[in-house]
Amino acid sequence: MSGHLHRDDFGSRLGMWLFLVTEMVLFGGLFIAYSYMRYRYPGEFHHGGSELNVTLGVINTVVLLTSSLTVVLAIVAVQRAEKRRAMTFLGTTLVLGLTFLVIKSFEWGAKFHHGLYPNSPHLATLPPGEQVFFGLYFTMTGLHGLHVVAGLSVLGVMLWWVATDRIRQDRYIHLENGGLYWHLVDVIWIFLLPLFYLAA
Amino acid sequence: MSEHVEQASEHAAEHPGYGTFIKVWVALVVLTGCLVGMSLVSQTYAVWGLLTLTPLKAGLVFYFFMHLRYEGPLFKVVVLVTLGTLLIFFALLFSDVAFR
Amino acid sequence: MSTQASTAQPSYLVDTGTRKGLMAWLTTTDHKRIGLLYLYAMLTFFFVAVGIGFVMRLVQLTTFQHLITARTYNALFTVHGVIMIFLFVVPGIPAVFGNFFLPILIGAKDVSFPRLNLLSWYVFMAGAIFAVLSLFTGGGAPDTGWTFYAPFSLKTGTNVSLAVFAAFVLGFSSMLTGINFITTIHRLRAPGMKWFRMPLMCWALYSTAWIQLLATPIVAITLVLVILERFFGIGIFDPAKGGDPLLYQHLFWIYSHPAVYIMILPAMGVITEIIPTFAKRPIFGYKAIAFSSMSIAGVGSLVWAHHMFTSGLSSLSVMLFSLLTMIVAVPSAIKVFNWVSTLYKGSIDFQPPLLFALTFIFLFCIGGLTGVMQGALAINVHIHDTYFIVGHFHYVMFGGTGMALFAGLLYWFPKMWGRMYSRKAIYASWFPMFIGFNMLYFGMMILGMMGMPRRYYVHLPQFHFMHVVATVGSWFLVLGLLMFFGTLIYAMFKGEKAEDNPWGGVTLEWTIPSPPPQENFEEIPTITQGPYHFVQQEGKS
Amino acid sequence: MDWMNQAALSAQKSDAVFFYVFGLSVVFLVFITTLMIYFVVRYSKKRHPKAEQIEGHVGLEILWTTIPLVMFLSIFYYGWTNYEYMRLAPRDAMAVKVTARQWSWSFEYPNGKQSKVLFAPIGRPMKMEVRSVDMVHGFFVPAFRLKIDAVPSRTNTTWFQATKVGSFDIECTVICGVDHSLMLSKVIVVPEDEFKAWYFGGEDAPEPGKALRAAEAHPDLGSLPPGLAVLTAKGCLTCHSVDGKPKVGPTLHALYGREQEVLVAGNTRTVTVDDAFLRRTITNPADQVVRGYPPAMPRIPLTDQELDDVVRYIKTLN
Repeated sequence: MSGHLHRDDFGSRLGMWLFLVTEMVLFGGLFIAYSYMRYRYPGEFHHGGSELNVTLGVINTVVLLTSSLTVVLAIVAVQRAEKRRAMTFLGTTLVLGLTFLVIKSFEWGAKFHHGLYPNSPHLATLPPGEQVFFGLYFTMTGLHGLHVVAGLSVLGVMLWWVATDRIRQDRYIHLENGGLYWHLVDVIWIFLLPLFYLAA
Repeated sequence: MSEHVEQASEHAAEHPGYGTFIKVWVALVVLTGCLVGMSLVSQTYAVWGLLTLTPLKAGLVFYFFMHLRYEGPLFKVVVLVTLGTLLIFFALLFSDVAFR
Repeated sequence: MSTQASTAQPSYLVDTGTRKGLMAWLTTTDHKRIGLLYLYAMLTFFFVAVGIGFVMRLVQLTTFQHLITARTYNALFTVHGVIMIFLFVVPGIPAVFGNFFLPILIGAKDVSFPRLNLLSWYVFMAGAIFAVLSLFTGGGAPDTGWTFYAPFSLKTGTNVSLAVFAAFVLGFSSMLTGINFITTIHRLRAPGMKWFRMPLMCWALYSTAWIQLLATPIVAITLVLVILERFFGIGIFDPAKGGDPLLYQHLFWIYSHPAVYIMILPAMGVITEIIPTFAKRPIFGYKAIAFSSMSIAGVGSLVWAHHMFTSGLSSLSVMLFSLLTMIVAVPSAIKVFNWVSTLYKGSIDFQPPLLFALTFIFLFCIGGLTGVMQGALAINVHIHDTYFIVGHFHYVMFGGTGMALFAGLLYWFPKMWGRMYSRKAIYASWFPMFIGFNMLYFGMMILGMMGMPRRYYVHLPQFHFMHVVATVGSWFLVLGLLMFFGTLIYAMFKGEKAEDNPWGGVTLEWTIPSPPPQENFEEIPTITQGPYHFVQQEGKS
Repeated sequence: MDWMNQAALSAQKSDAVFFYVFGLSVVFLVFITTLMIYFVVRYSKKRHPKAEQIEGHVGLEILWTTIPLVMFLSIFYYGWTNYEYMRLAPRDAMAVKVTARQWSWSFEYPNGKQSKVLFAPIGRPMKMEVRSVDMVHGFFVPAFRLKIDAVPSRTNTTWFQATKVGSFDIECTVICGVDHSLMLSKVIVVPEDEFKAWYFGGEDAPEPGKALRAAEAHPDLGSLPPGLAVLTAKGCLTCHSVDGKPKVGPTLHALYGREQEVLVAGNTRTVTVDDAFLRRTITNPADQVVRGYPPAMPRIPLTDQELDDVVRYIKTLN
C-alpha cells in the first residue's frame, strides 16, 4: 500500500517532531518531579549536588555538544554530496557518544563504590531529601543514558546507510530525523548538567 | 496540499554551510563555560544561570542544529505548544506545592 | 463529486497479495484492516471485562459473603478497570473508527505512516498480553485499583510491576497512533479539503491526538518510576525515603484526566457525524463544534487535580482546579446544544444509529451534569471515592464512549462489512440495555450519595437494597449487550448485502462502494464545499 | 435507614450546594430530552419531508456559551465558599489526632485519652488531624458529608460540629489493601455531660454512648448462623478470620481438631484443639496463648448458650 503514496519528507519530519514532543513531555514529567522535590528539600539537594563530580559533568557536556555539531555537519556534507566527509562526521559522533557513556559509567561506578545507589545501606542513613536526590539523579541520568544508547544505534544505522548510498544528496530524510533525535538527547543533557551538577 | 503555509515550508531554499554551525557550537561551549563560572561564584548565581543560560543553550540547539530556523511556522508552533503545556503543568502544580 | 461508485478495485476484504488468510491480515498495512484488527481485539477484551464486572455485581448480592476472597475481589476491580480503560475505552474509537475512516473522510488512500500504524497494533497487542500475563505471574493479579496509588502500589506483593509496564506499553501504542493521525490530517487532505471543510470527526480525532501526545508521556514516565521504585527503591513516591505520594497522584492525573477527554472527544466526533446524516441537514454551528473540540483538549489538560480535592491540596490549588473544571464543562454543553439544534427543522429518518446517538446525548448529559456536581467543592468532599463516582464515570465512559462506539458501529457497519443487520433486533436489544444501564449506574450514584465507598468487597447493611437493584440492572445490561453483538455478528456473516449509501450520508465514505476498495478512491476527489451539504442530493430524489 | 441524614453543620453546607446543582441539572436534562424527543417526532421524515438547510446561528451560539458559563461559575462559587467553611476549623475546636493504619482507626484526644471509635460531644467543633502510618487512607463520615485523605508523612485537617446525637459510620475510601472494606469505625455523638464524664474521668471511666451502641446492634445478625452472629456481635472477627486469612489472632478456619502449640505459663506444649480447649481458651484467654501470636485477647463474657453456639460454629468451619 505504502508504495502508492508519494514521498513526503515534510510529513516524515513532522512525524519525527511529534515524536520528539512525546520525548520532551516524558522528560518534562521528570523535570516536574525534580522541581517538586527540590522545592521540598532545597538543603538536601544542595548537599547531594555537591557530592557529584562537576569536572566529569562538564567534560561530558562538551563531548555531547561536539557530537551534536558533527551530526549537523554530516547533514551538510550529505547535502553537498561529500560522502567521505559525512561518514567521518558521523563516525566522530559515534565515538563521542561512546566516550560520553564511558565517562558516565565511571561516574556511576564511583558512586556505587561509595555506596551511593538506590536501596544501599549507606544511602538509607542519609536524610530523606538526599535519598530522593540520588533517586532522581540515577533515574534521570539513567534514562538519558538509555536515550544515548538508542541514539547511537540509530546513528550507527545511518552511517551504514550513508556508506551504502541509501542516504544520499537527494534523499537524506532519515539522517535528518536521526539527527533531530540526537540533538534532543543533547538538549536534555544541557538541562541535566545545571540541575544536578552546578545549581543543585 | 491545501495550506499555503505548509506548501511554502517545504524546506527553505538554501542550506546553511559548515561555518554557521561551528559558530553556534562555539557559542554553546562559551555559554557552558559561563554557566560553570556562575556556579562557582555562588548558589544564587548558579540558579540564575540555570534559569537563563540553559534555556538559551537549548534554544540555540533547537533553532540551528535542529533546523527550526529553516522550517516553516508549523514546527515552531508544535514546539511552542509543547513547551507552553509543560510550563502550565509546572505552574498549576506549584499552585499546590508552593501554597500548602 | 461522483455518487456512482466504481468497482474496478477489489474490496479491502479480499486478499490480493501473496499472503492469504490470517497472515494477510497480520501483515497488512491497510488502515481499514488495521482498524478491524483493533476492533476484534478490543471487543474480546471488552467482553472479558464485562464478565468481570458481572461477577463483581454478583458478589454484592450478599452483605457478608464467602463467594470469593477480598483479595480476589480487589484483583477483579483492578483488572476490570485496567482492561476497560487501557484496552477498550482509551484506544477504542480512534483506533477503530479513526483508523478505518479518518483517511477516507479526508479523501486519502491511507494514513501517513502505514507501517507505523501496523506497528502500533502490535505494540497494543504486546501491552495487552503483558496485562493478561500480570494476572497469572508474580504475586498474582494487582489489587491496587487501576490508579496504582503509591505507596500501596509500591508495597503490595501482587504483580503491579508487570501491569504497570503493560499500561506503559499501551501508552506507546496510543502515542504512535496520535503521531500518525496528526501527520495524516496535516499532509494527506484531498485537494480543496480545507481545515473547515473536514468532517467534524476529523477535528475530534485531531484534538484527541494532541492530548495523546502531550499527556500520555507523563503517565509513561510515572509508571516507569513506579517500576523503578519497586525494583530499586529510588524513593520518589515512598514517604519512608522522603518521597511524596501526592506527587504520584499529581503526575498520574496529569495524564489520566486528559485521558478522559481522549475517551470522550472521538465519541463526540462520531455523534456529530451521525446526527446530520439522519436529520438530512448540515450540522448546526460547524465552527463552534470544531473549536469546542480544541478547547476541550486545551482546558481539559488543566483540570487534573480535581481528582485530589480531598487529598490535602493547597487551598489556592483547590480553588483554581475547581474553577477550571467548571470552565471545561462549557464546551461540552455547547456541543449538546448544537446536536439538539441540528434536529430542528430537519427531515428525520429514525434509524438505529440515531437512536443510539440520542441515547448517547441523554446518558452523556447525566454523566456530564454529575461531573459538574463533583467539580463543586462542597459536594465533592462528600461524594469523592464513593459509588457516586463509579456511577458517574460509567455514565460518561460507557453511556458516552461506549454508546457512541455502538452508534458508530451501527452507522458504519454496512460500509465496513458491506452487509446490513436486522434493525428490529437492534431496537429489541436497546430496551434491556437502556433500562439495565440506568438501574445499574443510577443505582450506584444513589449508593454513593448514601455513603457507600468504592472498592469495598462487603458492604454495610443499609446499602443492601440499592446493591440488589444495581445487580439486577447489570443482568439486563448484559442481556442487551449479548443481543446487540449477537445481531451484529450474525449480520457480519449472514446479513443481506448493503447498499453503498444506505443512510443517504454525504461525507466521502458514502461515495465509495461498500465495503471500500483497497485504495479507497479510484481517483482522489476534489473538494469544493463543506462536509454536510444535502441540497444537491435532495434535488435528485 | 439514616442516609441523607444531616448530622453536622458540614452536611447542611454540602447538601445546600448539592440541591442547587441537582435542581439545575434536572431542569437542564428535562429540557434537552424533551426538546430531542419533540424534534424527532415533529420533524420526522413523514411530517417534515424537506429539511431546511440551516448552518448555524451566531447569536444562539453566544447565548448558549454564556448561560452555561454563568451557571457553572455560580456553581463553582457556591461550592467553593461552602467548602471553605467546611475546611477551616474554628479556633476553639477540640483537636483530635486521627491515625489510620491497615486496617483500623484510632483517635487521640488533647488530654492523651485514646479510643478506637470517635467520641464527640454534640454542638462542639471538633478538629480532625488526620495522618497515616502506612498507606493512603480516606477518612469518611457520610452523615457529616466529610472526607479527608490520610496521607503518610503529612497531616491533613478537617472539622465538624455534630448536630445530632447518634452513632455514625466512619469508612475508609482509598483502597489500602485486602481489608480495605473492613476499615470501619464509628463516630459516637453524645451530650456534652456524657462526653465530659468520660473525658475527665479516670482510666476506668465508662465509655460514652453505651446505650446508643447497644441499640444500633447489627440488624442482619438474625440471618447468620447463631455462632457467627455471636462472633460478629462481640467483635471477635476483628482479630480472628473464619476463612483462613491471617489476622492478629489465629484463624478459626479448620481449627478444630488441629494440633496446636500453646504457651502455658511460659512453657510450650502441644495440644489438640477440642471442645474443652476451645471453651477454656475463650473464657480464660490468658491461660494458654497459641505460639506465635500476641497475648492480646480480652476476656469477653459469654452466656453458656453463646459459648455453645460459638464452639458448634467453629466445628463447622472444617
